[in-house]
Amino acid sequence: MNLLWVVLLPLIGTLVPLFTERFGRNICAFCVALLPAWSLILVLMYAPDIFNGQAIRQTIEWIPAIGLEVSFRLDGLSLLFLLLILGIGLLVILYARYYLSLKDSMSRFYVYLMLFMAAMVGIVTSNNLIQLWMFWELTSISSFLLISFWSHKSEARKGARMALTVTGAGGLALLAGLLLIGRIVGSYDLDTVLASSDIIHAHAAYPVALILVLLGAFTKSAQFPFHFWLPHAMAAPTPVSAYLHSATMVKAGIFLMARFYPVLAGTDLWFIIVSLTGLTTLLLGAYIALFKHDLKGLLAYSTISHLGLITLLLGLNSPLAAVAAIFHIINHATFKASLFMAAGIIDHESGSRDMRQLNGLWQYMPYTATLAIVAALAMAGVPLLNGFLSKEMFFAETLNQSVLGSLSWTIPLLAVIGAAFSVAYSLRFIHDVFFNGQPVDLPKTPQEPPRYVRIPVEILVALCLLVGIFPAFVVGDLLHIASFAVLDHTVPVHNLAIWHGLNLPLLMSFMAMVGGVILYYNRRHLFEFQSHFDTTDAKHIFERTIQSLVKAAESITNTLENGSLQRYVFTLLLCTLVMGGLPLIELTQNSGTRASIPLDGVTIVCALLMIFSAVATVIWHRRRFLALIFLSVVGLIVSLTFAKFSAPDLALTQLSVEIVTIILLLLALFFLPQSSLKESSNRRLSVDLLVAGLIGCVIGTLCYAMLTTPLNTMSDFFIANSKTGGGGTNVVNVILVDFRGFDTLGEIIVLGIAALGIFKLIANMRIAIPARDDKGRAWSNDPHPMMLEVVSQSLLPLALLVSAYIFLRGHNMPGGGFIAGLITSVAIIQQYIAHGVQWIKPRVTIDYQWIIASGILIATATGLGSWLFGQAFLSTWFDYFSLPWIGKFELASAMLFDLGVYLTVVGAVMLILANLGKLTTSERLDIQENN
Amino acid sequence: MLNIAITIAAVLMCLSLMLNLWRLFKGPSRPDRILALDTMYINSIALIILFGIFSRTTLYFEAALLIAMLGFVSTAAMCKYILRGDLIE
Amino acid sequence: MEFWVELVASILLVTGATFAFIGSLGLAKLPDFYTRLHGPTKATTLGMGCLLIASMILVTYWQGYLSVHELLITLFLLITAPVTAYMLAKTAMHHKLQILEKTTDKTLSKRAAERMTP
Amino acid sequence: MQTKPRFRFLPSPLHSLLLFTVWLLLNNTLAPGHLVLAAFFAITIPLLTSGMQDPHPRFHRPLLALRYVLRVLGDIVIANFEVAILVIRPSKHLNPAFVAIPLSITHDLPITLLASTVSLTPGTVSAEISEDNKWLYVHVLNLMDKDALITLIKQRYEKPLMEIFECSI
Amino acid sequence: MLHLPILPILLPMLAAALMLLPPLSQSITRQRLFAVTIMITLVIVSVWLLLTCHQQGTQLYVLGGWQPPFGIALVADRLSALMVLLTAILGLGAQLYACAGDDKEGMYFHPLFMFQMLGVNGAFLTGDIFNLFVFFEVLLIASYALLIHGGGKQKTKANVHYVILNLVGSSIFLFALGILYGTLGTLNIQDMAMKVVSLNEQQQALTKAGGLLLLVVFGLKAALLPLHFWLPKTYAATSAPVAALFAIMTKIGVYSILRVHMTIFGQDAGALAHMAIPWLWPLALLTIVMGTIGVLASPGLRLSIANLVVVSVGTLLLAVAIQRESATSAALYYMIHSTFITGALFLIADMITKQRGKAEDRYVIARPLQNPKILGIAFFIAALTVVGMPPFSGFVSKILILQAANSMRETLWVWPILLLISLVFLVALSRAGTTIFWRAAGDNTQGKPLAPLKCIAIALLLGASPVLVIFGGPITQYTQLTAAQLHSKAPLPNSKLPIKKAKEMPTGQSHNAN
Amino acid sequence: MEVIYAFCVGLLAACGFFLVLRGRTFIVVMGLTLLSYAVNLFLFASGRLTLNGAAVLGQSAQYSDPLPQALVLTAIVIGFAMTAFLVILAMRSRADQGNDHVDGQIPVRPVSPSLLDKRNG
Ligand code: NA
Ligand code: NA
Repeated sequence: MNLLWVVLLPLIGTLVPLFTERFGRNICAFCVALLPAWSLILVLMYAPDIFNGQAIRQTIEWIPAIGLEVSFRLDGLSLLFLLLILGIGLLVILYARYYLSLKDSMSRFYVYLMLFMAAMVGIVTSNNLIQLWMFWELTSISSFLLISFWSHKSEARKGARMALTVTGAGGLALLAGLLLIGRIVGSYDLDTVLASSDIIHAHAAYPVALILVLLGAFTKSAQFPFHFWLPHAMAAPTPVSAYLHSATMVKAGIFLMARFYPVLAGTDLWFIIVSLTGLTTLLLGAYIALFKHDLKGLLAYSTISHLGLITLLLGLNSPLAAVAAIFHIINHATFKASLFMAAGIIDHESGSRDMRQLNGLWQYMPYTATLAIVAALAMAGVPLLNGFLSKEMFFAETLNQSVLGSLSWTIPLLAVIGAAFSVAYSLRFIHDVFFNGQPVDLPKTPQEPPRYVRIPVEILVALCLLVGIFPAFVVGDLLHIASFAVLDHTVPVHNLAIWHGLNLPLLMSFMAMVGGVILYYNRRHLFEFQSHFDTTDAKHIFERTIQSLVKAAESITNTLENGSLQRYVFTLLLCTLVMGGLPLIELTQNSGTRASIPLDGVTIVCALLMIFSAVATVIWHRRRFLALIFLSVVGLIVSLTFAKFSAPDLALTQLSVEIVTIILLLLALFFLPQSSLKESSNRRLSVDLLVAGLIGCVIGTLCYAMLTTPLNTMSDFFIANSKTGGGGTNVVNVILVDFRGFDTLGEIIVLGIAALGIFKLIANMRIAIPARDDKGRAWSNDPHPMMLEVVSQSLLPLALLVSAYIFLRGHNMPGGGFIAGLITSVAIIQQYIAHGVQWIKPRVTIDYQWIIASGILIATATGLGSWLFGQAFLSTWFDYFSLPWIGKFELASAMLFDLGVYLTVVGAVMLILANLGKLTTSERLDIQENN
Repeated sequence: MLNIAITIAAVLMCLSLMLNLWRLFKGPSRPDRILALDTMYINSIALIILFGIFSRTTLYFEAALLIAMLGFVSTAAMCKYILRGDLIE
Repeated sequence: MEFWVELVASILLVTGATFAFIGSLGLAKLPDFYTRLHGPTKATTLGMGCLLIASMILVTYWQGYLSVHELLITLFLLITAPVTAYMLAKTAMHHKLQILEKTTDKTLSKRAAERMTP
Repeated sequence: MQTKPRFRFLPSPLHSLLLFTVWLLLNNTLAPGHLVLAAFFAITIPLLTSGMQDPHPRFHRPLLALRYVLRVLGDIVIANFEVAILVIRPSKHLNPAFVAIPLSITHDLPITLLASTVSLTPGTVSAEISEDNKWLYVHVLNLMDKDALITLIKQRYEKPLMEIFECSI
Repeated sequence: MLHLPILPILLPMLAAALMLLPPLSQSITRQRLFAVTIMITLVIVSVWLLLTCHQQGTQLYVLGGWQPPFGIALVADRLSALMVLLTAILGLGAQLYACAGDDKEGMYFHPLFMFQMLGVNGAFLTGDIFNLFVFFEVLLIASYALLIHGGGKQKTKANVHYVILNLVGSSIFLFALGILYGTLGTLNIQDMAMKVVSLNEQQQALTKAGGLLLLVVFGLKAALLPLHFWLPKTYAATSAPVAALFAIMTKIGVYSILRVHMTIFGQDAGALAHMAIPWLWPLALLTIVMGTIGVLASPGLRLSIANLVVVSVGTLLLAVAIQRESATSAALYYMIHSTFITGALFLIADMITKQRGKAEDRYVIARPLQNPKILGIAFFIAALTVVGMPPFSGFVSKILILQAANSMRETLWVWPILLLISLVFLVALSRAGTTIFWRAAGDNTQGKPLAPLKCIAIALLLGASPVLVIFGGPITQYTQLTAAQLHSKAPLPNSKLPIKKAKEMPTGQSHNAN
Repeated sequence: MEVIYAFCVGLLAACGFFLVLRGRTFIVVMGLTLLSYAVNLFLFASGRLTLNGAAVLGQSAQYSDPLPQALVLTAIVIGFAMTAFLVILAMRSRADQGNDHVDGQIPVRPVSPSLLDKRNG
């Protein structure tokens, strides 16, 4: 047998409703109940071992990296909680079967409920801190789903969200706390942790860990000041309230405190925080409960109050108080669950939960009323009922503490006052609902509910009575083993009996009773007194806080991310300036030891040309065509620079790219405004100028420092192996097609993709075509000047020949596929310019897209060819052949690769430029300039 | 002697380039500027040829050839732009 | 031998550069666009021709085989220069650029701009 | 007008010859391998581009054409000197003019050749051709005698071109 | 398979080219079938590669047979294999989703998608820094083109910003590469790591500038504050499958930071060791904060998710900045988790958007969804994962990072921030979810069935989350080994394919551009 | 020589960056083009400057570093592809949004009187 199944069965149970709903509600509910029942039987089968003082463990390794194991442990405390969770859970399943209306999706409800049940079972059986936390969070999630079950109601959504937020926040704190404990102990194993109380107490991080864990517990258990979510969670269907808010979820926090009692309790810090929180919650809950007109609201605050009571008991650092706390856990679960169920029946049968409407229901549903009254009396702590017993233990323990030093006597007093209020609201529950005249404007005439829906209430009320009358017999052993687990195997002597003799606690009980009755009879004055206070609902505060958070976030985002690209680029440039500039400050001298090249006049003139043109581009940037002309001068000088410094291939490439770029820019400029007004303020211009200038200084300094430092590179390798290994004498070209052919492959792919992307951009583009130029002049009426046509036509074969020449010599001399491709493209584009699209259309039928694809394929296939010879991708091959008459010649696979490059370039450039031409239509319209 | 000739030629070409630049700045019309640019292209060819002679290499011949071919395309494109706006129609 | 080669080449170089310079000078100093057009389109052809022939001679001499590919550049320039001039003139007339006052038959440019008979 | 090429694989022999020569020029060689390559390109490129070529009038009298070319080259040299002097002299001596020259040739190619020649030779730039291909507008840098210029152009350049292309007489 | 390391690059390359040619180019159906086949193959290949790298150690693939550092080498170690697998699965999900109809909204979707895969895989696999640049450009240009898929003003506008910023970024990249080559004289990343130790003071300053400029570039791609501005609107504007695929894009920036600043400027880099870390710490924290504020401020779901991407980048880099092996391992786990989940979220958001009429994805009252159940479950799972709630992968990664922040200082910074953002996400996503799914007006009777392909795609990506938890043991083990590999400095392994016999360099005359 | 080279690179970069900071797409494109010139020259400079040393075997006595040249070639091509895309994107942006501002809308700011004068005059 396997402990795992205790958790797994309810977990599997989440799937059951999905498959059984179609067979009707009864079968569905029955099947859903089967698995937890089975799980309960398993637990009961373990019970004898537990009662013998054993703890059962089971561990499976899971994620060691975070210390997460599948690890379960069953001890007395777990057993107690398992009985509550599974037992009351089964009752709730039965109750919900009749409670849910036909409109409600039963399967959904049961899925959530089973998920919740599994999570609770997981919490109480976890033997690993992380796993415990996992289940802890699962309860928050499933309770969110349950509370929001009627998601069409605004209060359900808001209540659920609030519960999730508060308990979720607590869960995060708990995680931190548990991780901290794990770090202190060095293990996340609960057994290990529970055995390390000394280490934990002594550790400097103990207070932090304690506070974090308590935050988790307090939020879950609705302790002040985190109590406000619980009343709003009453928007949930009543079975949910009966289960979550009486017996289980809110008890998870209590369980947590009990579980870690051995290692966290026993210090002054624990004492002060826990007991005072508990006390405050106890009083506050009890006080507010009295004023709630909503039946479930009253019960919710009552729950808060009772949870405060349990917390207070746990906080007292006395073993007997802990036993009392555990006892009250059981008692509260039974009477509160039955009260919620009774409230649900009343709501269901009368259509209202408002005690101002509900009156005199005794006449309509006497049987239910009896059950509810017994349970309410248990809540009030009337003798012979279970509530009395634990409350008396509580009173006894309040007398045994010294929380507030010499003011400690106030605690029993406050406890009595709290108890009195609890008696008062219990009285109100009984009197205001079942007696107190006749109902007021009820939507339905109340009547007794169906037989089966009462069964859970009956069982629970019976338990209240049984425990109340035969406490030792019914729960004595259970209480003992649970305390055994909490108190680290040393349970103090306690006596579960109705009668302990005439003593102070009994007197306190009596005073509470009397006080409660007095309070209730004077309730009108109290109500009036309370109405003077501004009762701001926590919900509104919560919602408003969230709202203002969102507002603040919005204003921050809108200020920073204002959608202005100029700002983004500016930020980028600032980063560049800082990152590039800071290291330069460390640079003590810019110039290195490398000998510099003497300056000559031609260089100076070219530099001047470049400088003037670059500056002119900037100055006249708003007169775009003019700027473009200056830009092309810069490009020309750049090519000349490459030629000057021994890079003929670069010069050729730069030149051809330059021309294609100019054509492209001209093509685009036609569709764009020809000039723009001054937009930037002078301040902005000068700031931009400053930043750009500074970056320019940084770049220039870096460049100068680099140029003057000697460098050892790997280039000798290329020069040494270009001919012998790559079969070419133009080292640059051999690098491109061989040593670093992969770069080139990537580069032509970039070109190809750009072309495809551009084609994609052009498709369906609706752009207005200017009917006149920027000065308002009509366009010339001669679209294809004759001379240009004739000369362009005759230049085409020549250009193709030149490109073939450049292509073929590329491997050994400056040139290559890329430049050849550009020349071919320019030659074809020239035909487009001279003749127009209409003329070309019938003459060039090939799809440029195919050329791109085949170019890439040829280049790739060349690379793949080497696989046949057991070589890596792109390994080249070349050899020299000799034919009679023609002589010796070389064949190299790199040429084929270069052919791929050539084709891709031609295809891409043509796809880009030729399609731009197709944008124009025959008519040209005047367009509205939008700026 | 050759070096002197090259120097003289280079000086003249530099002066030409500066004159072209001057016309480029002065304008006043767009055709003027295009014409200046075109002349600049051609003067660059001269500069490259001189550089080739000076360095005794033919490696830069293609660059000159390319300027001759492509400079024309660029000038024609700019003129077409002024005339029709749309280069390819 | 070397002297004569150098001499011829030097003369050609200086001549070529001078013509190119004069072309640019004309571009800079002539009074209106149409007159400026004459400078570069013509002067450069001869200027470039001389430079290229000088290059041909020198390369042939240095490398020991006939180097004639420079002719190709000349060929390109000869083919393209008139078209460039034509396109530029067309643009100028289209933009109705100011024509020097003393130009004879100024009005013809308007007819020309519309490609009509005079 | 030539509508169909005489040889399927050699649509324009003259073009092919030009390409053949240019290839050898480019490579500065007469090596057998390059001759083969030159022939290859001379055949393939015109085939590839034949779709992109408008039909042109048939070319005749190659010798006359050669003479024409040489004459133009000579004129270019002279033109350059003349223009050089005009440029250097103060511009008040200039006497610019627009001149319309009536054309006798009709086809695009010969007209283009004529216009190019005019642009390349003494002090004249072809500025425009009328839409009906009947007038060539010329800008003259320094006009002496309008009629003399028209006659010169028609006699010295247009006539040989007409003969070379054997058109419309 | 000797050529295994290059297959993740070659497969999409060939596929993309073939899809541009007939017969594939003519029919979208054929393209879909072909593309999905290729993607599945890619997943298989990636798994194979990962297993190979895991069992046999780092794989070196020397392109062209040239011994590194002279030739370009692909280096498939645990990290790159992991990233490639991640990309493949994410890609498959996005592609399946697109095949349900989004691919028809513009041209060339499938070829471009393949090109994008090629670029991403190349960036992950290459061991050469310039080649990295090339693949960056491949993936960027493909992303530019994909970004406008489907058309529309918003896309164009976002794309203009994205393209311009990235072009400036690419320029800076090249400046940085120039500096690095100009001082180190090599491009191979491993070789750079060797040479960086023996620099003189002047070269060190230069190299530092280069390295920091690379940080700017990668920070831009990764959307590190203050370079994150472009991301939210771009991701929110683009079409769903593309946005899903983009979940990997920021990770490439992070990956590159890992490569450059752990391999080259790692602990053995002498004076330049860890030079990025002082910057990374505050910036990563600020990124998280800004992203979180963005999540809170987002008026719609897609923008929220885009801001989540920003946060995930910050979180990742925070873990990277901790510089401990356990932290790097945590970062890697987080990377896997966040990639899948943001991918899935974008797809879910798209389905939601398309069912809400004019309200689109905004958090306003709108007509009810047609398929609230499936979408609700999907969104719920995704939200839980993002918030870091069990039982989904978010909590594992959160705990991993929390545990890795070991020192006092780290704990004080990392814990509050990570826990608080979880809370903010909880608030924001519960608001989002309740509004979208529950605040409905009117009815939406035309309940169309969901496209099965879309559901499969979402299930695939979302399913990764539980898988990451269930197999958390082996996966974290793998990330730990990966982190160990990253932190140790191992020489390149030998190539399995023949290396060309290179001519010896003239001894003693090493090229000196002096 | 190195001084003037570095100066030009810095100047081109500064001009490029300045134009990239402007608000209209076409101007940004021109800025990026200038920037790419600076980048290419910078990358080229990483192999140091060499006169008469083209890396063509048998053509020079001492060779310049060929590797940066190959890198610059790749960078030029990629730069071209990127510029082309951006240019067309700029057109698309104009077509879609009716203006050529990088943000898709003209920022609203009070027009100063002097600007109005200029516009009218
Ligand atoms: Na009442
Ligand atoms: Na003339």
